[in-house]
Amino acid sequence: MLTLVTIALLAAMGMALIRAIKGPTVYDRILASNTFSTKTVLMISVLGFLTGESEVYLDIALMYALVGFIVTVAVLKVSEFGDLGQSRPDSGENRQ
Amino acid sequence: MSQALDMLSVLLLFFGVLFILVGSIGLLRMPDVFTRMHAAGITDTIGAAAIILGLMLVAGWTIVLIKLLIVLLFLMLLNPTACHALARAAVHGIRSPWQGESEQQQ
Amino acid sequence: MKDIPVLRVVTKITIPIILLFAMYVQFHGDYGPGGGFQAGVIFAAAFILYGLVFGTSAVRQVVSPGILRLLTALGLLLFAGVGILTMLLGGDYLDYNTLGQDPLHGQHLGIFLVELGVGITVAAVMIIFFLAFAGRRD
Amino acid sequence: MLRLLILFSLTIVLWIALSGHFDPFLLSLGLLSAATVTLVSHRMGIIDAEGQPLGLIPGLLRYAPWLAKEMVRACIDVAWRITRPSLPIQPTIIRVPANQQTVPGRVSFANSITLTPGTISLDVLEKEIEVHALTTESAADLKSGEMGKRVEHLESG
Repeated sequence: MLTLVTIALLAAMGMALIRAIKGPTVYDRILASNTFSTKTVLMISVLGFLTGESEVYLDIALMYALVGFIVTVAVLKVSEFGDLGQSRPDSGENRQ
Repeated sequence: MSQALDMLSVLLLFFGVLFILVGSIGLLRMPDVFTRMHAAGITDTIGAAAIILGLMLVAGWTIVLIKLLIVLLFLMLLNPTACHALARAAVHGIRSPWQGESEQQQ
Repeated sequence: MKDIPVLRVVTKITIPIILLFAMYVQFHGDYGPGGGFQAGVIFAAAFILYGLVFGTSAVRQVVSPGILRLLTALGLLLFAGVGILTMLLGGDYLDYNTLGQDPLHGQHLGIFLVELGVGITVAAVMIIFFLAFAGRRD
Repeated sequence: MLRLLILFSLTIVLWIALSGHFDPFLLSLGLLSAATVTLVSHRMGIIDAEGQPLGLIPGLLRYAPWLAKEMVRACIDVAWRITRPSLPIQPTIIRVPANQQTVPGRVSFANSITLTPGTISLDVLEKEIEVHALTTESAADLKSGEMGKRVEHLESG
Protein backbone atom coordinates (compact mmCIF):
# COMPACT_ATOMS: atom_id res chain seq x y z
CA MET A 1 0.00 0.00 0.00
CA LEU A 2 2.72 2.44 0.97
CA THR A 3 4.54 1.76 -2.31
CA LEU A 4 1.35 2.60 -4.20
CA VAL A 5 1.03 5.83 -2.22
CA THR A 6 4.60 6.73 -3.19
CA ILE A 7 3.91 6.08 -6.88
CA ALA A 8 0.69 8.13 -6.74
CA LEU A 9 2.56 10.97 -5.03
CA LEU A 10 5.21 10.85 -7.76
CA ALA A 11 2.47 11.09 -10.41
CA ALA A 12 0.90 14.05 -8.60
CA MET A 13 4.31 15.72 -8.33
CA GLY A 14 4.74 15.23 -12.07
CA MET A 15 1.44 17.00 -12.71
CA ALA A 16 2.50 19.85 -10.44
CA LEU A 17 5.73 20.10 -12.43
CA ILE A 18 3.78 20.32 -15.70
CA ARG A 19 1.79 23.22 -14.22
CA ALA A 20 5.01 24.86 -13.06
CA ILE A 21 6.49 24.62 -16.55
CA LYS A 22 3.33 25.71 -18.39
CA GLY A 23 2.72 28.71 -16.18
CA PRO A 24 1.35 30.94 -17.63
CA THR A 25 1.64 33.53 -14.84
CA VAL A 26 4.28 33.66 -12.12
CA TYR A 27 1.54 32.90 -9.55
CA ASP A 28 0.77 29.57 -11.24
CA ARG A 29 4.40 28.62 -10.87
CA ILE A 30 4.55 29.61 -7.22
CA LEU A 31 1.33 27.68 -6.58
CA ALA A 32 2.76 24.62 -8.32
CA SER A 33 5.99 24.79 -6.34
CA ASN A 34 4.02 25.17 -3.10
CA THR A 35 1.86 22.12 -3.67
CA PHE A 36 4.97 20.28 -4.89
CA SER A 37 6.64 20.91 -1.56
CA THR A 38 3.55 19.68 0.32
CA LYS A 39 3.70 16.47 -1.67
CA THR A 40 7.40 16.18 -0.92
CA VAL A 41 6.63 16.38 2.80
CA LEU A 42 4.07 13.58 2.43
CA MET A 43 6.49 11.54 0.33
CA ILE A 44 9.27 11.83 2.93
CA SER A 45 6.85 10.74 5.68
CA VAL A 46 5.71 7.72 3.64
CA LEU A 47 9.31 6.83 2.73
CA GLY A 48 10.14 6.88 6.44
CA PHE A 49 7.57 4.16 7.04
CA LEU A 50 8.83 2.19 4.04
CA THR A 51 12.42 2.19 5.28
CA GLY A 52 11.44 1.70 8.93
CA GLU A 53 13.33 4.78 10.13
CA SER A 54 10.38 7.13 10.36
CA GLU A 55 11.78 9.09 13.33
CA VAL A 56 14.68 10.33 11.25
CA TYR A 57 12.58 10.89 8.15
CA LEU A 58 9.87 12.78 10.02
CA ASP A 59 12.41 15.30 11.29
CA ILE A 60 13.32 15.96 7.68
CA ALA A 61 9.63 16.16 6.70
CA LEU A 62 8.97 18.72 9.42
CA MET A 63 11.93 20.79 8.31
CA TYR A 64 10.79 20.55 4.70
CA ALA A 65 7.33 21.84 5.64
CA LEU A 66 8.89 24.85 7.35
CA VAL A 67 11.37 25.58 4.58
CA GLY A 68 8.71 25.14 1.89
CA PHE A 69 6.63 27.85 3.55
CA ILE A 70 9.61 30.20 3.81
CA VAL A 71 10.47 29.58 0.16
CA THR A 72 6.93 30.40 -0.93
CA VAL A 73 6.96 33.63 1.06
CA ALA A 74 10.40 34.54 -0.28
CA VAL A 75 9.54 33.89 -3.94
CA LEU A 76 6.27 35.75 -3.52
CA LYS A 77 8.11 38.69 -2.05
CA VAL A 78 10.66 38.81 -4.86
CA SER A 79 7.94 38.59 -7.51
CA GLU A 80 5.87 41.30 -5.83
CA PHE A 81 8.44 43.80 -4.59
CA GLY A 82 11.50 42.86 -6.62
CA ASP A 83 13.53 42.74 -3.43
CA LEU A 84 13.72 40.58 -0.33
CA GLY A 85 14.34 43.28 2.21
CA GLN A 86 11.51 45.81 1.95
CA SER A 87 8.83 45.90 4.61
CA ARG A 88 6.28 47.53 2.34
CA PRO A 89 5.82 47.80 -1.41
CA ASP A 90 7.37 50.82 -3.07
CA SER A 91 5.89 50.32 -6.51
CA GLY A 92 4.09 47.69 -8.49
CA GLU A 93 6.35 47.83 -11.51
CA ASN A 94 8.03 44.43 -11.19
CA ARG A 95 4.99 42.28 -11.83
CA GLN A 96 4.67 40.13 -14.90
CA MET B 1 -8.57 -4.37 17.01
CA SER B 2 -5.26 -3.85 15.28
CA GLN B 3 -6.73 -5.35 12.14
CA ALA B 4 -9.53 -2.80 12.21
CA LEU B 5 -6.95 -0.04 12.63
CA ASP B 6 -5.00 -1.38 9.65
CA MET B 7 -8.17 -1.43 7.55
CA LEU B 8 -9.00 2.12 8.54
CA SER B 9 -5.44 3.20 7.79
CA VAL B 10 -5.54 1.67 4.31
CA LEU B 11 -8.89 3.35 3.72
CA LEU B 12 -7.52 6.74 4.77
CA LEU B 13 -4.40 6.30 2.62
CA PHE B 14 -6.60 5.33 -0.32
CA PHE B 15 -8.79 8.40 0.01
CA GLY B 16 -5.73 10.57 0.54
CA VAL B 17 -4.19 9.33 -2.69
CA LEU B 18 -7.49 9.73 -4.50
CA PHE B 19 -7.88 13.36 -3.39
CA ILE B 20 -4.25 14.15 -4.17
CA LEU B 21 -4.59 12.79 -7.68
CA VAL B 22 -7.92 14.57 -8.26
CA GLY B 23 -6.42 17.80 -6.93
CA SER B 24 -3.45 17.45 -9.26
CA ILE B 25 -5.73 16.82 -12.22
CA GLY B 26 -7.65 19.93 -11.21
CA LEU B 27 -4.40 21.84 -11.09
CA LEU B 28 -3.97 21.02 -14.78
CA ARG B 29 -7.62 21.41 -15.85
CA MET B 30 -8.72 24.62 -14.14
CA PRO B 31 -8.88 27.78 -16.25
CA ASP B 32 -7.07 30.36 -14.11
CA VAL B 33 -4.81 30.72 -11.10
CA PHE B 34 -7.57 31.17 -8.51
CA THR B 35 -9.54 28.14 -9.55
CA ARG B 36 -6.25 26.21 -9.63
CA MET B 37 -5.71 27.27 -6.05
CA HIS B 38 -8.98 25.57 -5.11
CA ALA B 39 -7.77 22.40 -6.81
CA ALA B 40 -4.39 22.58 -5.09
CA GLY B 41 -6.27 23.19 -1.83
CA ILE B 42 -7.77 19.70 -2.08
CA THR B 43 -4.29 18.19 -2.24
CA ASP B 44 -2.84 20.36 0.45
CA THR B 45 -5.61 19.99 3.02
CA ILE B 46 -7.72 16.85 2.80
CA GLY B 47 -5.22 14.79 0.82
CA ALA B 48 -2.30 15.60 3.12
CA ALA B 49 -4.40 15.20 6.27
CA ALA B 50 -5.78 11.83 5.17
CA ILE B 51 -2.32 10.45 4.39
CA ILE B 52 -0.79 11.70 7.65
CA LEU B 53 -3.76 10.33 9.64
CA GLY B 54 -3.42 7.02 7.84
CA LEU B 55 0.25 6.87 8.79
CA MET B 56 -0.62 7.85 12.37
CA LEU B 57 -2.88 4.82 12.69
CA VAL B 58 -0.08 2.40 11.78
CA ALA B 59 2.54 4.26 13.86
CA GLY B 60 1.21 3.11 17.23
CA TRP B 61 1.88 4.87 20.54
CA THR B 62 5.43 6.05 19.84
CA ILE B 63 7.26 9.30 19.32
CA VAL B 64 6.55 8.85 15.60
CA LEU B 65 2.89 9.54 16.38
CA ILE B 66 3.77 12.86 18.04
CA LYS B 67 6.00 13.88 15.16
CA LEU B 68 3.31 13.03 12.62
CA LEU B 69 0.86 15.12 14.64
CA ILE B 70 3.31 18.05 14.60
CA VAL B 71 3.75 17.69 10.82
CA LEU B 72 -0.04 17.63 10.39
CA LEU B 73 -0.59 20.73 12.53
CA PHE B 74 2.16 22.52 10.65
CA LEU B 75 0.73 21.69 7.25
CA MET B 76 -2.72 22.84 8.39
CA LEU B 77 -1.27 26.11 9.69
CA LEU B 78 1.22 26.96 6.94
CA ASN B 79 -0.56 25.81 3.77
CA PRO B 80 -3.60 28.10 4.04
CA THR B 81 -1.30 30.96 5.00
CA ALA B 82 0.87 30.49 1.92
CA CYS B 83 -2.26 30.09 -0.19
CA HIS B 84 -3.80 33.28 1.21
CA ALA B 85 -0.61 35.28 0.65
CA LEU B 86 -0.41 33.97 -2.91
CA ALA B 87 -4.08 34.71 -3.61
CA ARG B 88 -3.72 38.21 -2.22
CA ALA B 89 -0.69 38.87 -4.39
CA ALA B 90 -2.42 37.39 -7.45
CA VAL B 91 -5.48 39.62 -6.97
CA HIS B 92 -3.26 42.68 -7.15
CA GLY B 93 -1.19 41.26 -9.99
CA ILE B 94 -3.86 39.82 -12.28
CA ARG B 95 -6.91 41.95 -11.39
CA SER B 96 -9.39 40.00 -13.54
CA PRO B 97 -10.22 36.53 -12.22
CA TRP B 98 -11.80 34.13 -14.66
CA GLN B 99 -15.59 34.43 -14.36
CA GLY B 100 -16.82 31.91 -16.89
CA GLU B 101 -16.46 31.28 -20.63
CA SER B 102 -18.49 34.23 -21.88
CA GLU B 103 -16.40 36.87 -20.15
CA GLN B 104 -13.16 35.26 -21.17
CA GLN B 105 -13.98 35.84 -24.83
CA GLN B 106 -13.72 39.58 -24.46
CA MET C 1 4.62 42.16 4.07
CA LYS C 2 3.66 42.84 7.66
CA ASP C 3 0.47 44.58 6.50
CA ILE C 4 -0.95 41.13 5.66
CA PRO C 5 -2.52 40.12 9.00
CA VAL C 6 -2.62 36.39 8.26
CA LEU C 7 1.03 36.26 7.32
CA ARG C 8 2.06 38.41 10.29
CA VAL C 9 0.22 36.36 12.92
CA VAL C 10 1.30 32.99 11.52
CA THR C 11 4.90 34.19 11.29
CA LYS C 12 4.82 35.28 14.92
CA ILE C 13 3.50 31.87 15.94
CA THR C 14 5.90 29.93 13.73
CA ILE C 15 9.25 31.60 14.42
CA PRO C 16 9.70 30.26 18.01
CA ILE C 17 8.93 26.75 16.72
CA ILE C 18 11.51 27.04 13.93
CA LEU C 19 14.08 28.31 16.44
CA LEU C 20 13.37 25.43 18.82
CA PHE C 21 13.54 22.95 15.97
CA ALA C 22 16.96 24.34 15.04
CA MET C 23 18.16 23.83 18.63
CA TYR C 24 16.75 20.30 18.58
CA VAL C 25 18.63 19.47 15.36
CA GLN C 26 21.76 21.01 16.85
CA PHE C 27 21.77 18.87 19.98
CA HIS C 28 20.42 15.59 18.62
CA GLY C 29 23.15 14.91 16.07
CA ASP C 30 23.75 11.56 17.82
CA TYR C 31 20.18 10.35 17.38
CA GLY C 32 18.66 11.95 14.31
CA PRO C 33 19.65 13.75 11.15
CA GLY C 34 21.54 16.97 11.40
CA GLY C 35 24.26 18.52 13.41
CA GLY C 36 25.83 21.92 13.41
CA PHE C 37 25.53 22.94 9.78
CA GLN C 38 21.87 22.02 9.34
CA ALA C 39 20.94 23.52 12.69
CA GLY C 40 22.68 26.76 11.79
CA VAL C 41 20.79 26.97 8.51
CA ILE C 42 17.42 26.32 10.18
CA PHE C 43 18.18 28.88 12.88
CA ALA C 44 19.01 31.43 10.18
CA ALA C 45 15.83 30.44 8.30
CA ALA C 46 13.78 31.78 11.21
CA PHE C 47 15.60 35.10 10.89
CA ILE C 48 15.10 35.07 7.13
CA LEU C 49 11.34 34.56 7.57
CA TYR C 50 11.36 37.39 10.09
CA GLY C 51 13.27 39.56 7.64
CA LEU C 52 10.92 38.73 4.78
CA VAL C 53 7.82 39.68 6.73
CA PHE C 54 9.05 42.54 8.88
CA GLY C 55 11.86 43.93 6.71
CA THR C 56 15.64 43.68 6.97
CA SER C 57 15.88 46.73 9.20
CA ALA C 58 13.93 44.79 11.85
CA VAL C 59 16.49 41.96 11.61
CA ARG C 60 19.30 44.47 12.09
CA GLN C 61 17.58 45.67 15.27
CA VAL C 62 17.44 42.13 16.65
CA VAL C 63 21.07 41.31 15.91
CA SER C 64 23.41 44.08 14.89
CA PRO C 65 25.94 43.26 12.15
CA GLY C 66 28.69 43.72 14.74
CA ILE C 67 27.29 40.95 16.93
CA LEU C 68 26.92 38.74 13.86
CA ARG C 69 30.59 39.22 12.95
CA LEU C 70 31.51 38.50 16.57
CA LEU C 71 29.45 35.28 16.54
CA THR C 72 31.05 34.16 13.27
CA ALA C 73 34.49 34.52 14.84
CA LEU C 74 33.35 32.97 18.12
CA GLY C 75 32.10 29.80 16.44
CA LEU C 76 35.29 29.41 14.48
CA LEU C 77 37.30 30.08 17.63
CA LEU C 78 35.36 27.36 19.46
CA PHE C 79 36.10 24.91 16.66
CA ALA C 80 39.78 25.76 16.50
CA GLY C 81 40.02 26.04 20.27
CA VAL C 82 38.89 22.44 20.72
CA GLY C 83 41.49 21.38 18.16
CA ILE C 84 44.28 23.28 19.91
CA LEU C 85 43.14 21.99 23.30
CA THR C 86 43.40 18.38 22.15
CA MET C 87 46.91 19.12 20.91
CA LEU C 88 47.81 20.65 24.27
CA LEU C 89 46.44 17.53 25.96
CA GLY C 90 48.86 15.41 23.98
CA GLY C 91 46.82 14.25 20.97
CA ASP C 92 46.51 15.26 17.33
CA TYR C 93 44.42 18.22 16.10
CA LEU C 94 40.74 17.45 16.95
CA ASP C 95 41.73 14.14 18.56
CA TYR C 96 38.67 14.02 20.83
CA ASN C 97 39.80 10.96 22.79
CA THR C 98 42.08 13.12 24.96
CA LEU C 99 39.20 15.36 26.17
CA GLY C 100 37.61 12.96 28.66
CA GLN C 101 38.73 10.34 31.12
CA ASP C 102 37.78 7.63 28.61
CA PRO C 103 37.70 7.93 24.77
CA LEU C 104 33.90 7.62 24.51
CA HIS C 105 33.31 10.51 26.90
CA GLY C 106 35.94 12.57 25.11
CA GLN C 107 34.41 11.88 21.71
CA HIS C 108 31.00 13.05 22.93
CA LEU C 109 32.27 16.26 24.46
CA GLY C 110 34.56 17.05 21.53
CA ILE C 111 31.91 16.52 18.87
CA PHE C 112 29.36 18.48 20.91
CA LEU C 113 31.65 21.51 21.17
CA VAL C 114 32.80 21.40 17.56
CA GLU C 115 29.22 21.08 16.29
CA LEU C 116 28.19 23.99 18.49
CA GLY C 117 30.96 26.08 16.94
CA VAL C 118 29.88 25.09 13.44
CA GLY C 119 26.25 25.86 14.25
CA ILE C 120 26.98 29.35 15.60
CA THR C 121 29.18 30.27 12.65
CA VAL C 122 26.81 28.93 10.01
CA ALA C 123 23.78 30.68 11.53
CA ALA C 124 25.61 33.99 11.74
CA VAL C 125 27.05 33.72 8.23
CA MET C 126 23.66 32.80 6.74
CA ILE C 127 22.03 35.84 8.35
CA ILE C 128 24.89 38.02 7.06
CA PHE C 129 24.33 36.58 3.56
CA PHE C 130 20.61 37.32 3.76
CA LEU C 131 21.17 40.88 4.95
CA ALA C 132 23.80 41.45 2.25
CA PHE C 133 21.63 40.15 -0.60
CA ALA C 134 18.27 41.47 0.56
CA GLY C 135 19.47 44.97 1.28
CA ARG C 136 20.87 45.43 -2.21
CA ARG C 137 18.85 47.52 -4.65
CA ASP C 138 19.66 47.52 -8.31
CA MET D 1 6.65 38.63 31.60
CA LEU D 2 3.85 36.09 31.94
CA ARG D 3 3.92 35.58 28.17
CA LEU D 4 7.67 34.92 28.30
CA LEU D 5 7.12 32.24 30.94
CA ILE D 6 4.33 30.67 28.90
CA LEU D 7 6.52 30.58 25.77
CA PHE D 8 9.37 29.11 27.84
CA SER D 9 7.21 26.27 29.18
CA LEU D 10 5.59 25.62 25.79
CA THR D 11 9.00 25.35 24.13
CA ILE D 12 10.11 22.87 26.80
CA VAL D 13 7.01 20.76 26.14
CA LEU D 14 7.73 20.86 22.41
CA TRP D 15 11.38 19.94 23.08
CA ILE D 16 10.34 16.85 25.02
CA ALA D 17 7.80 15.92 22.34
CA LEU D 18 10.48 16.18 19.64
CA SER D 19 13.34 14.64 21.57
CA GLY D 20 11.83 11.70 23.44
CA HIS D 21 15.09 11.29 25.39
CA PHE D 22 15.06 11.96 29.09
CA ASP D 23 18.71 11.81 30.18
CA PRO D 24 19.73 14.82 32.30
CA PHE D 25 22.25 16.11 29.76
CA LEU D 26 19.66 16.43 26.97
CA LEU D 27 17.04 17.82 29.35
CA SER D 28 19.41 20.55 30.51
CA LEU D 29 20.18 21.30 26.86
CA GLY D 30 16.42 21.57 26.43
CA LEU D 31 16.28 24.20 29.15
CA LEU D 32 19.14 26.08 27.49
CA SER D 33 17.42 25.88 24.09
CA ALA D 34 14.10 27.09 25.50
CA ALA D 35 15.88 30.00 27.14
CA THR D 36 17.61 30.89 23.84
CA VAL D 37 14.37 30.67 21.89
CA THR D 38 12.55 32.84 24.44
CA LEU D 39 15.34 35.41 24.41
CA VAL D 40 15.49 35.66 20.60
CA SER D 41 11.69 35.78 20.29
CA HIS D 42 11.58 38.51 22.92
CA ARG D 43 14.16 40.54 21.03
CA MET D 44 12.15 40.07 17.84
CA GLY D 45 9.08 41.41 19.65
CA ILE D 46 6.89 38.57 18.48
CA ILE D 47 5.61 37.56 21.93
CA ASP D 48 2.40 39.56 22.10
CA ALA D 49 -1.33 39.00 21.82
CA GLU D 50 -0.90 38.19 18.11
CA GLY D 51 1.98 35.79 18.53
CA GLN D 52 0.37 33.99 21.46
CA PRO D 53 -3.37 33.72 20.90
CA LEU D 54 -3.86 31.59 24.02
CA GLY D 55 -7.54 32.43 24.37
CA LEU D 56 -8.29 30.64 21.10
CA ILE D 57 -6.76 27.30 22.05
CA PRO D 58 -9.56 25.79 24.21
CA GLY D 59 -12.16 26.73 21.64
CA LEU D 60 -10.07 25.31 18.80
CA LEU D 61 -10.38 21.81 20.22
CA ARG D 62 -14.18 22.03 19.95
CA TYR D 63 -14.02 23.83 16.60
CA ALA D 64 -11.62 21.41 14.87
CA PRO D 65 -14.06 18.47 14.44
CA TRP D 66 -16.72 20.71 12.90
CA LEU D 67 -14.13 22.29 10.57
CA ALA D 68 -12.87 18.83 9.58
CA LYS D 69 -16.42 17.76 8.73
CA GLU D 70 -16.98 20.90 6.64
CA MET D 71 -13.64 20.38 4.89
CA VAL D 72 -14.49 16.80 3.91
CA ARG D 73 -17.94 17.84 2.67
CA ALA D 74 -16.62 20.75 0.59
CA CYS D 75 -13.73 18.64 -0.64
CA ILE D 76 -15.94 15.89 -2.03
CA ASP D 77 -18.01 18.53 -3.81
CA VAL D 78 -14.98 20.20 -5.41
CA ALA D 79 -13.40 16.85 -6.31
CA TRP D 80 -16.64 15.80 -8.00
CA ARG D 81 -16.67 19.03 -10.03
CA ILE D 82 -13.07 18.59 -11.12
CA THR D 83 -13.72 15.13 -12.51
CA ARG D 84 -16.77 16.25 -14.53
CA PRO D 85 -15.88 16.70 -18.20
CA SER D 86 -17.91 19.93 -18.34
CA LEU D 87 -16.10 21.44 -15.31
CA PRO D 88 -19.24 22.99 -13.69
CA ILE D 89 -17.72 25.94 -11.82
CA GLN D 90 -18.90 29.53 -11.48
CA PRO D 91 -16.14 31.50 -9.73
CA THR D 92 -17.34 34.57 -7.85
CA ILE D 93 -15.78 37.08 -5.49
CA ILE D 94 -17.85 37.91 -2.42
CA ARG D 95 -17.35 39.71 0.85
CA VAL D 96 -18.36 38.08 4.09
CA PRO D 97 -18.67 39.98 7.37
CA ALA D 98 -15.96 39.19 9.93
CA ASN D 99 -17.17 40.32 13.34
CA GLN D 100 -14.26 38.82 15.27
CA GLN D 101 -12.88 41.14 17.93
CA THR D 102 -9.19 40.30 17.69
CA VAL D 103 -6.73 40.00 14.84
CA PRO D 104 -5.91 36.33 15.62
CA GLY D 105 -9.64 35.61 15.57
CA ARG D 106 -10.00 37.15 12.12
CA VAL D 107 -6.88 35.27 11.00
CA SER D 108 -8.41 31.98 12.21
CA PHE D 109 -11.53 32.78 10.22
CA ALA D 110 -9.52 33.61 7.09
CA ASN D 111 -7.47 30.44 7.41
CA SER D 112 -10.59 28.34 8.01
CA ILE D 113 -12.02 29.78 4.80
CA THR D 114 -8.86 28.92 2.90
CA LEU D 115 -8.66 25.45 4.46
CA THR D 116 -12.14 24.63 3.21
CA PRO D 117 -11.78 23.68 -0.46
CA GLY D 118 -13.92 25.83 -2.73
CA THR D 119 -13.27 29.08 -0.91
CA ILE D 120 -10.08 31.14 -0.60
CA SER D 121 -9.73 34.30 1.46
CA LEU D 122 -8.25 37.03 -0.73
CA ASP D 123 -7.95 39.91 1.68
CA VAL D 124 -8.57 40.48 5.37
CA LEU D 125 -10.14 43.88 5.94
CA GLU D 126 -11.23 45.63 9.12
CA LYS D 127 -14.76 44.19 9.27
CA GLU D 128 -14.92 41.96 6.23
CA ILE D 129 -13.04 39.21 4.44
CA GLU D 130 -12.89 39.13 0.67
CA VAL D 131 -13.41 35.60 -0.57
CA HIS D 132 -12.95 33.90 -3.93
CA ALA D 133 -15.52 31.11 -4.18
CA LEU D 134 -15.33 28.35 -6.77
CA THR D 135 -19.08 27.89 -7.06
CA THR D 136 -22.17 29.88 -6.16
CA GLU D 137 -23.10 27.08 -3.72
CA SER D 138 -19.88 27.40 -1.72
CA ALA D 139 -20.33 31.18 -1.74
CA ALA D 140 -23.88 30.81 -0.42
CA ASP D 141 -22.65 28.35 2.18
CA LEU D 142 -20.16 30.86 3.51
CA LYS D 143 -22.72 33.68 3.32
CA SER D 144 -24.95 31.78 5.73
CA GLY D 145 -22.37 32.82 8.33
CA GLU D 146 -22.16 29.68 10.41
CA MET D 147 -18.38 29.46 10.19
CA GLY D 148 -18.00 33.10 11.19
CA LYS D 149 -20.24 32.58 14.22
CA ARG D 150 -18.29 29.55 15.32
CA VAL D 151 -14.99 31.44 15.08
CA GLU D 152 -16.56 34.24 17.14
CA HIS D 153 -17.39 31.63 19.79
CA LEU D 154 -13.71 30.63 19.69
CA GLU D 155 -12.73 34.04 20.96
CA SER D 156 -15.10 34.06 23.91
CA GLY D 157 -13.46 30.79 24.97
